[in-house]
Amino acid sequence: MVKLDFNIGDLNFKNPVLTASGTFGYGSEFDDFLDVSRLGGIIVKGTTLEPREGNAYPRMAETPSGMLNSVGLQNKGIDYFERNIYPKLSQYKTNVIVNINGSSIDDYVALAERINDLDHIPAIELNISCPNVKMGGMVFGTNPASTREVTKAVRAVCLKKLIVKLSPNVTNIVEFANIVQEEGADAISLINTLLGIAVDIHKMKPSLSTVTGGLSGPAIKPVALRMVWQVARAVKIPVIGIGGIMNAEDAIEFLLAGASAIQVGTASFIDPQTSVKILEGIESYLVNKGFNDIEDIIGFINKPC
Amino acid sequence: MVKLDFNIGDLNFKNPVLTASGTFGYGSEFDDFLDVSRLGGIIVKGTTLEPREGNAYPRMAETPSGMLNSVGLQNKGIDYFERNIYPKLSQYKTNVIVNINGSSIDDYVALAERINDLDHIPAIELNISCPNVKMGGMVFGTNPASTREVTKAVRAVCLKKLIVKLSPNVTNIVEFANIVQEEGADAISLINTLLGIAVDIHKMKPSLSTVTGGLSGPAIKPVALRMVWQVARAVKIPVIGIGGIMNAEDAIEFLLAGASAIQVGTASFIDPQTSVKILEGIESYLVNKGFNDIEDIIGFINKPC
Amino acid sequence: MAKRIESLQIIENKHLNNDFFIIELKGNGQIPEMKPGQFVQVKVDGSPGTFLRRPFSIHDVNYDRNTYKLLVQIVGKGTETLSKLKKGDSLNTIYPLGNSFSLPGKGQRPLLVGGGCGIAPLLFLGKYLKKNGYDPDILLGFRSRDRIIEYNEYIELGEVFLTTEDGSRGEKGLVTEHPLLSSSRYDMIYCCGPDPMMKAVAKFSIEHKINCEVSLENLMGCGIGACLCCIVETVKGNLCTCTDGPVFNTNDLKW
Amino acid sequence: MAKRIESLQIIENKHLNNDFFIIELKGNGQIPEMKPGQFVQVKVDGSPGTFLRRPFSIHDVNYDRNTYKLLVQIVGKGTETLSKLKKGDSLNTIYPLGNSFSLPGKGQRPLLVGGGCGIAPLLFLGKYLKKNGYDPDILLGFRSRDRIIEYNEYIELGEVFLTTEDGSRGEKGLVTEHPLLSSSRYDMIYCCGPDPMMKAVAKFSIEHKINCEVSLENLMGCGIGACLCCIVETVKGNLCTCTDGPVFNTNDLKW
Ligand SMILES: Cc1cc2nc3c(=O)[nH]c(=O)nc-3n(C[C@H](O)[C@H](O)[C@H](O)COP(=O)(O)OP(=O)(O)OC[C@H]3O[C@@H](n4cnc5c(N)ncnc54)[C@H](O)[C@@H]3O)c2cc1C
Ligand SMILES: Cc1cc2nc3c(=O)[nH]c(=O)nc-3n(C[C@H](O)[C@H](O)[C@H](O)COP(=O)(O)OP(=O)(O)OC[C@H]3O[C@@H](n4cnc5c(N)ncnc54)[C@H](O)[C@@H]3O)c2cc1C
Ligand SMILES: Cc1cc2nc3c(=O)[nH]c(=O)nc-3n(C[C@H](O)[C@H](O)[C@H](O)COP(=O)(O)O)c2cc1C
Ligand SMILES: Cc1cc2nc3c(=O)[nH]c(=O)nc-3n(C[C@H](O)[C@H](O)[C@H](O)COP(=O)(O)O)c2cc1C
Ligand code: FES
Ligand code: FES
Repeated sequence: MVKLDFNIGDLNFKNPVLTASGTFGYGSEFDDFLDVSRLGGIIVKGTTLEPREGNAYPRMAETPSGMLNSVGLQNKGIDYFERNIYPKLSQYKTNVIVNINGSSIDDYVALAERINDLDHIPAIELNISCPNVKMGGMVFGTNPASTREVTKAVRAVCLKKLIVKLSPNVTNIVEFANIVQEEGADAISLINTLLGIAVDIHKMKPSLSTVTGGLSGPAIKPVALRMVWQVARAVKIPVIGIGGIMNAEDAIEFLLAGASAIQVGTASFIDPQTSVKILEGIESYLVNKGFNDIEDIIGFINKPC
Repeated sequence: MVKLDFNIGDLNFKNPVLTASGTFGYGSEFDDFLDVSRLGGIIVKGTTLEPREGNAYPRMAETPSGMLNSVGLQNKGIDYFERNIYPKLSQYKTNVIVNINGSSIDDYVALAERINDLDHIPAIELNISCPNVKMGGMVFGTNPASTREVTKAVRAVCLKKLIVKLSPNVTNIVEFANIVQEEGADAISLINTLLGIAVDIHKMKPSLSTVTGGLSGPAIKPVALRMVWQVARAVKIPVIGIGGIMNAEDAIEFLLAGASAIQVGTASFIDPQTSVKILEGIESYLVNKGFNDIEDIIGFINKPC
Repeated sequence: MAKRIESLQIIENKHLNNDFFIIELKGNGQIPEMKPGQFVQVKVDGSPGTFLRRPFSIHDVNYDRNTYKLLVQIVGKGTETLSKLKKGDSLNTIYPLGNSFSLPGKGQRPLLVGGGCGIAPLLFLGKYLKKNGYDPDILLGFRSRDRIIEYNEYIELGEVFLTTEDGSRGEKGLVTEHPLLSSSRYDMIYCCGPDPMMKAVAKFSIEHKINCEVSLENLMGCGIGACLCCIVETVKGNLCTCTDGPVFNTNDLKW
Repeated sequence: MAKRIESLQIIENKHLNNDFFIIELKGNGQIPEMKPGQFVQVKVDGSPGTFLRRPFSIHDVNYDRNTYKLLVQIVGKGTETLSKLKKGDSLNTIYPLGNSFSLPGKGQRPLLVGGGCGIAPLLFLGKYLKKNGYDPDILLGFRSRDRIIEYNEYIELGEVFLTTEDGSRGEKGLVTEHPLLSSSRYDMIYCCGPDPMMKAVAKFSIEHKINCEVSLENLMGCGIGACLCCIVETVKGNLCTCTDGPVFNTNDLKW
């Protein structure tokens, strides 16, 4: 038996395969396809204080080896979440993490406080990197001072493990990673989507109603891997790698580059079973390579050879 | 007949299809496949004062819809260029532009001065965005102050048209565009490659000798389009779009987003005739859509509809 | 009705003309019960430009043969790649997805209106209506005589009325111009086709207070309610075409 | 010898075993003169993971039939996709690329050494040597008896010596362990195969002062000297495998 678990502080994850916010609904959308409880954890849909309708249609465009989305955090708000979704989520035997979003620091703080009360949510993912909302989102995550401020404020109230999700749309990702580590984040997840656009040349219009959207999928994998590698070498807290992970090989690239765990995003749209297949693939890789603890391969490419 | 030409200052380009530095050699590599003189212009290989051997092998990795390279500006230096390559280049009946690179501002200035003497080179492309050299390169292009300094210094001596090529690895591309415009650039080209990595999970090593490399190809198109769109709305000088352009449809996306011209990069590796096919494709598009001047579609997606 | 993901064997790929083809897929185990209006998400292999799955309505189901069919129009790279699949090839599908058409009230008269690849869900629906004791009339629009497909299949379900844009067969014009519509003999209209057609039919239905269901197309990221990309604005807010639809009552749409 | 880019028709795709196949391509117009050691860059359609072209040596040329062949080993997605191509399909190729093997001096005795897909360029080379009046001996290494391919083709060119790793045919071991090599009967060795094999042969040649040319493999971005990705370190500095090679004299390599 290969040892696959990892910890964020004293919070144990049975394996390093999580699912990325906004791409796995609330888990139940996938119940027909896999046993969600097998996963290391799931990060549920981006949640806000008030309900949000998100952006106008069209919100999606296909691009080479990727997609753009500008969903814009459509969700029913924390009240609805607590009443109608949380009870179902509590059934899963895995770490259920809520991705929180706000237009102001007060929003983030209020959400973190609300989640303090939810026993079955052991951690929050602070999303300061959503490119698809006018207020908040990426505005926080691309400015060092705001990143510090929001992380500090949330840390001050948050009784759960705090994961901060970074935006890749910055010059120096390590600067942001250091800031959130300094302000007490328990882990860092990255990357969120790259800001991109697509143009419909027949209609001569942007493909998305919002013009810009977030690029996800295999297209962004090399950039995601680079940032994970940079951040993992710089910080002491665990790093969760995200970006274009379609299969076990991709996931292993992230582990070798320094990620302690990974999140499966867009891939779940194409094959809803991707996450469990990755879990199995990582296990066979370790067996084949003769490792019995996943820890042994984390950041392996940094070892002198 | 559709009007396809455009100007950078008083320098006329017969059409908007150029080839990107480092992907089209010195043109002659493509003589067997197309008539280079049909193109609007070619930007030749990145050139430095002294000869450079570039980075160690391996320097290339394939990624989803793209490739990473860490060639690192291998070239024989400006002396060799002037003696052995320039004479051949002068035969082409198109604008031949030299992409200049340095480790210091003095290098850039010296190169610009050398090129002042070359009658058949009407413009230089100032590359402050190469991610594959330790000194100079992207270090200039990701720091606003250095960007200003190097542009100012080169502008002061450069008698040719000055195109500045921006790095996409920044938080706010518009800031850099504004700086180079303020310092007297005649045009802006973007994007250079995105910094990325790939990992060989069998060898458990980075795929490139340098670990990080530059990501090019269709994978980066949405990001390139977004930056071109942002910059074209912000500046008055012409913008040349680069990034993942594989065919006429892609090129037209850039024109609609605000680029006055485009450069074909990685695509030339896969089909050396891509550039002329794009030229023909743009022409048919304009005819089909009933435009008789390419000018009419530049930045079209910004028009209120 | 649990959703499943399966690689199914193609037992036939029949080309109807240059634009349309029908793929018949055989279930691995027993295929599940499916409802008219539901769709499948197909993975297109070997088409580098086709990153996401492609949605297609369930065109026909044969529980005895343990097969179901997709009627596909070639409109881009994905559908073109699918058109080249051969008997024996396999196709990875997620199915059955989405809601379904509702039955008319007791004794009510249904009309099916379709055009282009919009006729796809109507065959399955027509058969379902017949099985449940209804006598649907069918109004189909095509560009011209030689574009008519599946006529023989529909004629078995009820009376078929045709329009062609060039008048080469049936009434000349669009389906919405066919006198049948204004005859207002119907209590329930089911429509699937290009957006402008559905909007025109919806307008007509609302004006004449006829119940009307349309099957909407949309860009789909996932097909299972996870991405929220496929929204349609309704009086109940933004709903997902893939889970709240693809079938919508026109009263709920903001058309 | 101008390079060209052409979509060529496949007139045969012959599978030798699970790993190797030979594609024969027919020229559109008259195929140009090609030289042994040269290669082609093939565009692999329908394989999303295969973004760049793939290089393959010219295995055989038949100017009368106006065709040339590629011998391909399935090692990844690109080659697997190629393996499925059928007679009548077309394949976009850029060719002929690179330099070529040089002829031995007058009266010199050549030996060809190959293993794995490295035997690909040696057939064309062997024929070329014969045509030019040389009598090559041929030493081929395989994993085992049932992995031996193209034996009948090589036997026509000269005496063939075999090694298998498991000893099931010919000498047991690697080609470099074959007594033939140390017999030092040869004035010129041509070698193509896995890197360790070429390095071993190169070492032997240098020690015995035998002229030796190897055909190198490399990751190629373009195949035409434009990208500078395919460098090999030589005593003359970084050279491109695609234009300065793929054939190199081992004296020039930093092995
Ligand atoms: C619920 C549903 C049921 C459908 N049923 C059928 C059916 O039974 N038969 C049939 O032929 N078609 C059906 N469609 C439409 C079909 O999904 C698209 O024609 C197909 O996805 C186009 O793929 P492509 O790669 O060939 O086209 P692309 O090259 O991707 O695009 C070509 C054109 O099709 C449009 N398009 C692309 N993707 C989609 C998409 N996911 N949805 C709608 N339009 C798209 C593009 O805007 C473009 O104009 C259905 C769509 C939906 C949402
Ligand atoms: C000049 C030259 C001549 C060649 N001649 C032949 C030949 O005649 N027959 C033959 O079977 N093979 C030949 N090769 C090797 C052949 O190009 C690779 O096997 C092929 O590109 C692998 O493609 P893939 O998509 O199947 O593999 P991938 O899935 O891309 O990779 C599988 C493995 O192949 C290696 N590989 C990938 N691309 C290349 C590449 N461009 N060059 C070398 N290795 C690569 C990878 O490192 C990996 O280990 C030649 C290579 C060169 C450079
Ligand atoms: C449709 C869609 C919706 C998303 N919504 C959210 C969200 O609400 N919160 C968040 O932090 N990230 C969101 N993301 C980003 C993903 O969690 C992930 O960071 C990104 O897609 C990169 O991973 P991938 O390439 O594997 O998809 C969303 C991504 C997609 C495609
Ligand atoms: C192999 C390779 C070498 C390159 N060398 C240079 C260079 O010397 N100078 C430069 O400004 N850009 C260089 N580039 C960047 C390209 O000019 C272009 O900006 C980038 O590849 C994005 O365009 P593409 O996606 O169309 O390739 C190089 C790119 C590649 C792939
Ligand atoms: S397609 Fe993803 S929610 Fe409907
Ligand atoms: S492969 Fe591009 S230079 Fe050799």
